[in-house]
Amino acid sequence: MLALLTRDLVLATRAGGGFGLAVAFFLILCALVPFGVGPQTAALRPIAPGMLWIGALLACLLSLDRIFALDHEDGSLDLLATAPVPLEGVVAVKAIAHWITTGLPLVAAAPLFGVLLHLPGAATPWLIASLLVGTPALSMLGAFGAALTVGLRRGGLLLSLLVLPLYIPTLIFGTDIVRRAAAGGDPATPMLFLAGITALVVALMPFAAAAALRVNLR
Amino acid sequence: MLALLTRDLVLATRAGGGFGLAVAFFLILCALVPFGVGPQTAALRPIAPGMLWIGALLACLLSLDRIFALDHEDGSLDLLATAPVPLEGVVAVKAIAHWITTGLPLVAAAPLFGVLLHLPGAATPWLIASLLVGTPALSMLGAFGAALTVGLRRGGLLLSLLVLPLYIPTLIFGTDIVRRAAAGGDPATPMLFLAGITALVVALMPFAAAAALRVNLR
Amino acid sequence: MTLLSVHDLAVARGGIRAVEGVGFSLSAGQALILRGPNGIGKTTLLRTIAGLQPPVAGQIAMPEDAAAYAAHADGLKLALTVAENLRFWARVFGGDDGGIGTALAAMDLAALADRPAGFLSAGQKRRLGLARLLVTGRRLWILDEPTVSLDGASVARFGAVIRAHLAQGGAALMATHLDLGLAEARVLDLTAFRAVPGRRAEPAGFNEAFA
Amino acid sequence: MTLLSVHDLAVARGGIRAVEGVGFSLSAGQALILRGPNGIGKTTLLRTIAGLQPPVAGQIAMPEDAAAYAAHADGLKLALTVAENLRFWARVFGGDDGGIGTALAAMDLAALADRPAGFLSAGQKRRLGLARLLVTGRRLWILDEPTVSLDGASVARFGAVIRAHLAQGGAALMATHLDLGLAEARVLDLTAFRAVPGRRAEPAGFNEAFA
Amino acid sequence: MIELGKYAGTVLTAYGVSGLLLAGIIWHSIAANARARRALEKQVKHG
Amino acid sequence: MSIWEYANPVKFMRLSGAILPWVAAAAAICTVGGLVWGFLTPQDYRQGSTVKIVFLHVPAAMMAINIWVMMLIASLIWLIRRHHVSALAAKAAAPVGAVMTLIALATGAIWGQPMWGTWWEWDPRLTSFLVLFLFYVGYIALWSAIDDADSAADLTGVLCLVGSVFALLSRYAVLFWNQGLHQGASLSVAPGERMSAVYRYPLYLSMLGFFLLFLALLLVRTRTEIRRRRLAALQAREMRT
Ligand code: HEM
Ligand SMILES: Nc1ncnc2c1ncn2[C@@H]1O[C@H](COP(=O)(O)OP(=O)(O)OP(=O)(O)O)[C@@H](O)[C@H]1O
Ligand SMILES: Nc1ncnc2c1ncn2[C@@H]1O[C@H](COP(=O)(O)OP(=O)(O)OP(=O)(O)O)[C@@H](O)[C@H]1O
Ligand SMILES: [Mg+2]
Ligand SMILES: [Mg+2]
Repeated sequence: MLALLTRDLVLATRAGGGFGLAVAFFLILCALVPFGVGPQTAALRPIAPGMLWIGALLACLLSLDRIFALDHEDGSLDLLATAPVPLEGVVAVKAIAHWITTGLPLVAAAPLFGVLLHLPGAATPWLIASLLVGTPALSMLGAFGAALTVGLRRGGLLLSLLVLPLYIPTLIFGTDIVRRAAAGGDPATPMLFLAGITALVVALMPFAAAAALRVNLR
Repeated sequence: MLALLTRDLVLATRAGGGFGLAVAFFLILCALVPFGVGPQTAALRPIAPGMLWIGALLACLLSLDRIFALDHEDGSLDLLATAPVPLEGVVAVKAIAHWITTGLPLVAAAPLFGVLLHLPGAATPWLIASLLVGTPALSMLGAFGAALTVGLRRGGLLLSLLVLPLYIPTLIFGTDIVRRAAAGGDPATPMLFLAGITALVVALMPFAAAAALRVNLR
Repeated sequence: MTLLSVHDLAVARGGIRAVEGVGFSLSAGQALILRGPNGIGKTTLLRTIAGLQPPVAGQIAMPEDAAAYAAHADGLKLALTVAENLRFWARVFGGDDGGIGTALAAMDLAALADRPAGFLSAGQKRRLGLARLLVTGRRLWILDEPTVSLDGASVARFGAVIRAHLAQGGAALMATHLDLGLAEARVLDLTAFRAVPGRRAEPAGFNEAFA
Repeated sequence: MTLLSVHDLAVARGGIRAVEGVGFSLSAGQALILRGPNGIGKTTLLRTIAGLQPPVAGQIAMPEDAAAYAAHADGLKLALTVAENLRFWARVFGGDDGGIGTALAAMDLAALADRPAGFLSAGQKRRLGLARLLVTGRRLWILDEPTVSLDGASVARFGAVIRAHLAQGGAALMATHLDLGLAEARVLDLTAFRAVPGRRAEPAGFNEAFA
Repeated sequence: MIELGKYAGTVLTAYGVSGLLLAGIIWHSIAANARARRALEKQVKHG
Repeated sequence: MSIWEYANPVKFMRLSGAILPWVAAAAAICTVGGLVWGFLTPQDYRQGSTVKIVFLHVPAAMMAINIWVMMLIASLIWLIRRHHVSALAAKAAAPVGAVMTLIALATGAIWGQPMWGTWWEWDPRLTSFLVLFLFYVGYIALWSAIDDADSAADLTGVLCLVGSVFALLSRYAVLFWNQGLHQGASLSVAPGERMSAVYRYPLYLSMLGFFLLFLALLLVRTRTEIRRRRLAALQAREMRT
């Protein structure tokens, strides 16, 4: 298991591995928003929480197909499925690796992007906290979607389509935390809900994803 | 050439071909925005033009890697490159097929999404016009990006990273058209610029894309 | 000691039975080669025995954690070096890193240990894929066309590795079209077991349930 | 009539010359088989002659629009039927749909014409890939390992197709490890042309420029 | 010490951040160069 | 002897090895000298001590653009004349350019806080710099994603060309989109609005320093790339035999 995690992380840092690409995508998206809605602070500030979360979500989404597709193509997944490790564990480890390579850098870079979109400074700690709590759920749900679509040629768009609705609760509570914090309110309640969702997803989704993977491997 | 176009369109409509997925993604994104920024008309109306254009752009982006990757994997691209058709023509046809399967449905569906985001009715014809004029440039630029990354394992995120900055001028003028129309202004000037960019891109990019493709095939 | 016994097995691909009524058993020190024309179901049979898909009917019995499977795709990461690739699989199979050197030497890869797998030629990649078997520590090898893209010298080397494995009490089940030079191996031709199409009491999938 | 003449050709893969000094010529009715160990550069040579990559040195002369290339990957669309796949390639090569029936019959695919290519077995897919050659109407066939994954009967059938092509004034250049049963074909072993590594005045790529 | 007025923090941060970035790229360049040279020497000696 | 002779890796290594210490020393002297001198300038009556940021901000901004132009030229040389060293020089320059862009952005942002009351403003000048940064990142990412050096050089060369066109296009689009807060070019030759000499001379020195610094880094990094290529070439040759 640990071997798998370290291998995935090493692969991510090797050439073409895609470490940091999610952050770059996030940056581009944040740069696009002002082009879309106009550069004025008054226009940007109210939508900043939503845009930051949508940006994180899309950056995460775009890298989902890496979770299993590469291992499926080169046969590693078949071999892992016949190796003495539970497939649920494999799924969980893959989701963790995805989170470390995309979610964690996003969390680290979020304050910067908050500045770009004129997020009030007081909301920044809450932005970080909400992403820290919420992005693991995004990775785990994404792993489930990736497991569903792993055999398909270019499942990318289909994968997005399947996973986006699953992301909605996380998105709602995540933005609500930041929005309340930006308005000077108390974000504790949505934070609780968000943590609950993440806990639920992390506890249950590995089993669903492993089941989907077994179907796709046979 | 025509044979290639019809084949690509037929493939798009067969199982897993991805026709309509872009529209579905666009729909989901438009549905996410109210969750992100709040459902009030006052919040949505000013950002509607930008969000619609950003949505179209992302929907287009997500399907870009289909342009060449499938044909590269199954060897069709090698065979096409040795067939009696110019590679520039192949690139152009591929971009046209991409536009018909993603850009055109988006144009058709845009009025509906305008309503979802409370775009003023007067701006809707301009939204359609701007998408009609602008999305061909998106497809052609995307074909260039896809040609650059075609040999890479999972170039998806890298492709987005390369292509998004190229989309910025189109996005700026596109949203400006809709924004001006929504504010009751005259969108003729940005429309002219947008048409100019599209003309430039469509005229020159096939050569750059074909050059990149040749490098990747050798 | 019996490492694998298969009884009245039927396997399906695309919802339709490919072969049925297959039965054989493999003891320590034995090798069995599956033969048959293209599309008969050799790959399907091997994947079923490896546990990647459920059998439609029949029994497969083998000791727990005995089998190692090697297919067309070698499961190599091109960005990792030869040694890193092997080390990963050794750890996944709970082995230590000690066996890696032996495995590399056995498949003549020692000189390439620090080279990224992406820089290997097709035959060298294949050799690395086969070296993986040695680090799994498993006794039953399930091999699908193991010598594809190997040249003559490498095929002979692989034959020697198989023989050593059998001598140490291992067993091997292989599907191949080519001659491996393993005179001691039994051969099972699957042509005789081709499934008769039609509706079944116990359908393999939609295609049989609605046939 | 000479369909292909190659003079003092050097080709490179991964920025390094693979073979150099290769020269031969093929007239109508002739076949040439390239041989050599794995990794010598057969595929690279064929791709260069097909025009997919530039030669490092030397000349390749052939009539315009004479060659058809067939590689490991068959360029099939799994969602299209057998006939649709062939029809597409016939149109790309400017032919009419009339030749499709002949091509299907020649490779024994007539019964499968309306089946999606995705439901074919590996050998059938390969046969379809070879049938494509017949609809291109090209006289010079450039074939890379054409009989991979074909069983014995199909190999014989393919031999017959090649012979018919030669008899009609065609020519064929093939790389293969296996015996195709084409006694009339000349054989060129590339081992003698293996490039000597080292820095060159006219480097093939970074790897030679900096060696 | 020279007088920076009420903008002392701003100026010092600007110089600090730029210094860090410059030091970073300089250090990276030199380290990578040394690594490449060592790797090449090792190859020439053993290879 | 033509300039192209130096594109030969061996000659380049010899020449660059000989001049590198001098360039590095000059870069250190000018950069440190310019910045220290700049730091000691008196406060501006309007901007207070924040004027001192200009000695970082303007040279970095200038180099950010110039390095991209240099990469464009090097890419063209590679694409047309196939001089391997110039492709490697373009690759070597990109991270330096990205850092320069980052310095311009960071110092600008820090400066913006007291001057405009905000860290970031979607001003056209600032925005085009962000776009330039994106192009640098994409260029670097493409280089590192492709295994084969020849393909990588060709493809990044094409990207650099297309990117240059679109960077220019974005600049005009952005100007159309938003009129900005940022000051115009006060170093322009037009008399009248010129920056006072107290600030101008240290600025010149600092600009020279940044340029020399870039040159030194470019030499070091190109030498690194050449060594890496040589190592890869030796390994590839060994592997083939
Ligand atoms: C992130 C933000 C910023 C960026 C990307 C940026 C970018 C640039 C660039 C590209 C130049 C070079 C212009 C040229 O040489 O023609 C420049 C010059 C300059 N910038 Fe900024 N800038 C930023 C913020 C600021 C701020 C906040 C101020 C001060 C209020 C400022 C003051 C100046 C000054 C005084 C010059 C020199 C103009 C001249 O003399 O040419 N900049 N900036
Ligand atoms: N995805 C699929 N859907 C439907 N049928 C399939 C699919 N894949 C394979 N088949 C069919 O299943 C049968 C068995 O295939 P299998 O791969 O097991 O054959 P094989 O004996 O391994 O052949 P080969 O010698 O080519 O390796 C074939 O007739 C094939 O047509
Ligand atoms: N992408 C690559 N990068 C570097 N070297 C490569 C690459 N692809 C192939 N090679 C090398 O190029 C050489 C020639 O390869 P080529 O595929 O032409 O060989 P071949 O004679 O066709 O072999 P086979 O019999 O396996 O088909 C091989 O030594 C191989 O290692
Ligand atoms: Mg098989
Ligand atoms: Mg070959």
